[in-house]
Amino acid sequence: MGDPKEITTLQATTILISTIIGVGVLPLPLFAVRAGETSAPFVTLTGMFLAAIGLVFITSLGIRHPQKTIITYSQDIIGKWLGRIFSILVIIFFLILTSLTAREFGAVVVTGVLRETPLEVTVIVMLLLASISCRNNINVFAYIHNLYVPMILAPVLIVVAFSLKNANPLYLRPIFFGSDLWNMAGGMLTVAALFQGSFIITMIIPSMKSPKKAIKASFWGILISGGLYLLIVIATVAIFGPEEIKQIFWPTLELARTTAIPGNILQRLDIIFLAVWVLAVFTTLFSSYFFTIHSIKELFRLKDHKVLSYFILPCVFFLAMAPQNILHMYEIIQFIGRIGLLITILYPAVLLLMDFLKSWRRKRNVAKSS
Amino acid sequence: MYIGYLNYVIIICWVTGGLILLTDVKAYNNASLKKEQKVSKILGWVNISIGFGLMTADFIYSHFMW
Amino acid sequence: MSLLRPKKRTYKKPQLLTPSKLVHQKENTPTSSSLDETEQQIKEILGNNGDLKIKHFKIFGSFSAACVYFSSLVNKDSINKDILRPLMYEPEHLIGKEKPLAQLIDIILTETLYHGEAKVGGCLDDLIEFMLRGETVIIMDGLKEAIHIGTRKVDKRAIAQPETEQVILGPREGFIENIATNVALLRYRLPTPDFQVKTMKIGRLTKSTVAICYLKGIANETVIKEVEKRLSEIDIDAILDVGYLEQFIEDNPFSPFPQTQSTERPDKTVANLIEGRVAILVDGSPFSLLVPVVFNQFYQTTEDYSSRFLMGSFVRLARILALVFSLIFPSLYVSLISFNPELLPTEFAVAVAGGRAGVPYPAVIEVLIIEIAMEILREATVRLPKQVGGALSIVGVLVIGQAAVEAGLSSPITVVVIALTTIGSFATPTYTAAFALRMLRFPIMILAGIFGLYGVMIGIIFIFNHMLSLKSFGVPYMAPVSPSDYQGMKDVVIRSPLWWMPKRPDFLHPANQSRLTEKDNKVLEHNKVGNDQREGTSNGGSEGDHNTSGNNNLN
Amino acid sequence: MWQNLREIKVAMLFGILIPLLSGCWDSKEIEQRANVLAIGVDIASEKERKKEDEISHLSKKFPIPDEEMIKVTAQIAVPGEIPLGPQQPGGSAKPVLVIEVVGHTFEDAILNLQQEIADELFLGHLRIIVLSEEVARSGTNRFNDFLRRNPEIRRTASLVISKESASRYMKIVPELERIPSLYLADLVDNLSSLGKFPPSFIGLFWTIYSSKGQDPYLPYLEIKGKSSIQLNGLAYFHGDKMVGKTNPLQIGIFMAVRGIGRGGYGAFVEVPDKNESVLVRAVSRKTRTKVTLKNGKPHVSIKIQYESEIDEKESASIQLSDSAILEKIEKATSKNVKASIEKLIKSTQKKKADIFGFGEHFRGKLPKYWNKNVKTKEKWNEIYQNVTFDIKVDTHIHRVGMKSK
Repeated sequence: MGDPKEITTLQATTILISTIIGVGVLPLPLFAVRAGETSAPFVTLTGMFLAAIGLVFITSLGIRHPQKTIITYSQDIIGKWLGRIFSILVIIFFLILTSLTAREFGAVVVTGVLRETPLEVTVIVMLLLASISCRNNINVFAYIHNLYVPMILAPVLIVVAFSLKNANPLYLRPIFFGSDLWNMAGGMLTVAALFQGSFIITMIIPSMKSPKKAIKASFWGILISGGLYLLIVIATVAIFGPEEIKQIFWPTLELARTTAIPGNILQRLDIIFLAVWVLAVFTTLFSSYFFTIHSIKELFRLKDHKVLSYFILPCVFFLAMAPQNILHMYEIIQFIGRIGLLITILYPAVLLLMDFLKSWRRKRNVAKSS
Repeated sequence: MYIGYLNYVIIICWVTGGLILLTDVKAYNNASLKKEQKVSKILGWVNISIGFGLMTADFIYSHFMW
Repeated sequence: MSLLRPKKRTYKKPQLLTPSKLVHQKENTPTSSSLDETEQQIKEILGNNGDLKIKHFKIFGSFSAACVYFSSLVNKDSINKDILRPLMYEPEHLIGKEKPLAQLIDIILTETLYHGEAKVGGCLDDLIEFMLRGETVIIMDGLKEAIHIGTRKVDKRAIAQPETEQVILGPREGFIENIATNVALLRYRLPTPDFQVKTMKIGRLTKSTVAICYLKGIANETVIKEVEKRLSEIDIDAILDVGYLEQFIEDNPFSPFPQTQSTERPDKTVANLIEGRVAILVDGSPFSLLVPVVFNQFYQTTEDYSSRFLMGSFVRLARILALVFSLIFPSLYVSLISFNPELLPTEFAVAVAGGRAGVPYPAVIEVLIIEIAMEILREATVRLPKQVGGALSIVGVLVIGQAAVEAGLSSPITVVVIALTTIGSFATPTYTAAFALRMLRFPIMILAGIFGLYGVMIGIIFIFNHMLSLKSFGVPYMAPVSPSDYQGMKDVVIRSPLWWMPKRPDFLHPANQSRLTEKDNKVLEHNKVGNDQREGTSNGGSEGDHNTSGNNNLN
Repeated sequence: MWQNLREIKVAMLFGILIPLLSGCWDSKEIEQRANVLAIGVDIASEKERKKEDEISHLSKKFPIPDEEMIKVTAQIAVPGEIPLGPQQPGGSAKPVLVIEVVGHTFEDAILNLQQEIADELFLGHLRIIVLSEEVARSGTNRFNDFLRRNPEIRRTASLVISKESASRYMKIVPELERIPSLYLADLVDNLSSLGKFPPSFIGLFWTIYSSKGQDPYLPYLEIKGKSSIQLNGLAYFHGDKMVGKTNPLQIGIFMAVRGIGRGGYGAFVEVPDKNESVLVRAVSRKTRTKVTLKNGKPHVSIKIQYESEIDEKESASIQLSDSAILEKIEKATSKNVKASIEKLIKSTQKKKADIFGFGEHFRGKLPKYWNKNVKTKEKWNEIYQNVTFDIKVDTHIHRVGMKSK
């Protein structure tokens, strides 16, 4: 069932954007402000840069092995067994990431909108949606992302644009070093962890029409999603001020609550925002779910991933329900996020280095023999 | 440990296992992917048996150890 | 899905010797040279039919022959004047010439018969089939071969305005049941050798003629091959309408969305052929089936293109809005009323609460009841004769609506919402697509009843994902929106001016992409300049080579 | 063919799961919700305290002392009485229901309220919260927690301070609108679009309250006559406690210092040497606030540019025919404004209420000074008392109306 290589650069970009933008949008300003006070935008920017560096690593790795995903080429680079062990780590990490995304989503819905609905039900519905959608091939995966990206970007931009009326630029000053450096560095890591979805590019490259252009896709992907994150942080900080943000779980949602569309068509934007945000969460969840089953498929050299999409559902659900409450959940999310950075940035960096060394040695051998 | 959601897990295990056995096994057979068919059969039964395992564990826990 | 597949049962078939079996037995047996014997054989097979006519006569007064035909299927005038008369009266130029029996057929075909569709056939089963299609067979004593002449004449409807796809601007022609007329309607719009029609016969009993029409050099070859392949795999007793074929060749029969488009309009068919699609016609059906399709063409009409671009775009926007309305309006209402009343302006919310105060059911149930009533009403109105239909709709809408509100069965706003939804679903030009969305409205409503806006969102995502996973003959269903295609996007939400779309949409993978040529655009410019000059240029823009070929036959 | 069966599978999946989803947990019809449109909060009187029932806690076992009890008056829309569409005359029944309950905290009171109402209370349409001055002076913080946790509450709801007891506002029947609380809410909402009050809603109140370098302010209402309500000044806070109020004209001054562009107030200005006055109305303003350290002491220089309009003159003796007189009026206006600003700032300094947000300027523009010397809100309030000011006002009269003299 070899799918035709049909993913265009545009589709790859949209996949990156919609994968990155997810549940993280809601608590992002809180994380950034906790770390950097008024320089939250700066923290976001540095986090974005860190993520971009990691993305450059995996993209260039992918371009060097345009037929394979990280699961298969890691076995070429660091040996079969070592590669498999690390691949399993990657898979487990994304499994956890998937379940945490679903859980975080459920938590927001249950706290904010459907207060009587059991958490389990909201999470199950979302997971079902993702797992059923995952039974399509990778081209449909790309189409889905392609369609939803504008729908995700538009409402956020609208909310930000309408909210700026109440902004107070004083809250954004001082721009740099509003907090101590150590704190800011931690925040940078947390923000960078929000970009972990970009790891999906390793799965996309082998299915791209022209894998060489992946670097362009990565650049635009991180620029647009990072830009949106930055915009959200700037808007929330300018409107609420750092002190108020610290008191709010989901400042972005609060931003939508404070914003009213002129003309009083709808009294409140927050519900609409939440409804559209379901899309953003779905795409993120869909990506990590797809990545998980696709990687398992690659690891066990199966030809099709369909069966896995149902198989891992109970496991994901079980993990999603593990955190006790919101506070516990966010602690776990931050912890897993930091660990994830090792997997999504450090591990590819090492792989890239070894790959370079190998090819350099090979070249030298070739030069010697000739 | 908070296990109020265990019944959901059990039901999901059954449902997914059943779905795999009902749909994927047949589908892989039609597409003549022998290895996949075998794997899907195993995975389906694994899920169903996990469901039963959890149910008995839950039953034992709630009736005898609680 | 072994559960759903019926198990094959084997039982003994009763052996009844039907005429078709007799024909089958006679397959490839040449007709006997004896006239009586052949006649006997024909009578054995078709003798029960009252409309079978066998007329004996003598060709040129000397060779005994018989003319066999179904009186209900043939043009009797033609038989009398064009066949019997020249055969019975020996023409002048033949008088006195030697006419050996062996050359008789040759003489008849080349020198005597006035009819254009005369052929020689030898096998009995063939002859019978020809007769069943309305041809006249002439058997001659002493000859193994027979002549069959196309004299078919079946009454057909006049070409009229299509009932299902009305337009304000544009041609008024619609297909009729006769496939020859339908192909003629297409060919008259496409006088190019590239327009090709392949025919095949499908249906064991009906033996319906199926025509695959396409433009060679524009339509994608693989699509044509795929269409032929899927059609040739059909083995069914009867094809009565193009809809029968549709169910066999579509990619996903379980999807609520139509994956082929059927249209009654020749101009629409031609427009689609020119975009690179393939049209399938069936004898006996006034519809043509277009493949491959994408979703956006279901809300496009030919009128969009024949009207000016602002008008076309505006109307199309309204139609898209109606489409969205018909899908989610009731469920939005339900979720606003029972889940998030804080979204409504306070004054309105308080008023709505007042309106609903007497209604005993939750909003979901209320909306579902009214919706189902509306569906029944709609179906009833379609089936009723025109004279009664008007009365029924008045009764349905006015009386039931008013009475339901007054009886406290529903709130006035619900009636407004449902009415808007129903009207919205009528604004979609394609019946099948509108139907898909009408059906999907119900699951979304139920989801809205369970989860509110969140449920609506889930439903929409589910529908979108399904649509994105659909393919129609290899073309993604949501193209050109996703996977996005710049050329195609110009014709999705708005209908761009024709000169903005110099290329055919890429998602159909047409073999030839260019729609406008460089030269034509220049002619356009030239015309506009000519407007300014007003005088002096006697032949401003008319110098284009459109008319220089000289063949201005308007017949 | 085989992949086409997916839809059936999906349908089956949902079919199996439907027993799981047995219910519409959150579904609550709009008419089954008791829409609370407005809430008034007072300190409960001795008599009212007795009415408390043991609903959320057993009596005498609550850590908060009895004196702190509050009385909540809620205005609830009565569904049947507010007709859909154009109003028919002669609806004599009251469109809203006013209920009073007492409780220790806001949530406590709301729980008590729920006990008296059949339908579930719904706060999604809560448009205005009226706090009596008494309550505001004792601190608003204990209401905020409930209001912020509850996702139904609109962040754009209005919060106002009343001179009289808040319950009176709930009972007022205004002539202009059928639903009293909507009239009240519209009145407050329109204040800022008319330039009568800086933007003020509950979310903004919280934002200002939690930021370190400023103190919140709220509109201060007073009942005039039988049923008319008047904006009678600006209540300013020190922390969460109301500490004072201005007179209405000072609101304009406050808006000028705060840098809110839209002008709305007019004031009589005495024309120099004429002993007559004209009404000069501010159309728009532009403010620049500069913060510096003078000898280590915080210093603020404010520069305000007014664009004004003469609306009315008092008597015929003043001729508005040449621009010289306008210049004089401009100067006089500037002088008046400057004096008023100084007076207003003085009074807030005395109460340690930095409603102008100078602290934010220091925090944003002089972070080193702030981090070294201030850091906390309390510290800033202390420092604010001794901040020195340098005020410059510039008035430009651009329009005099349709009359030429």
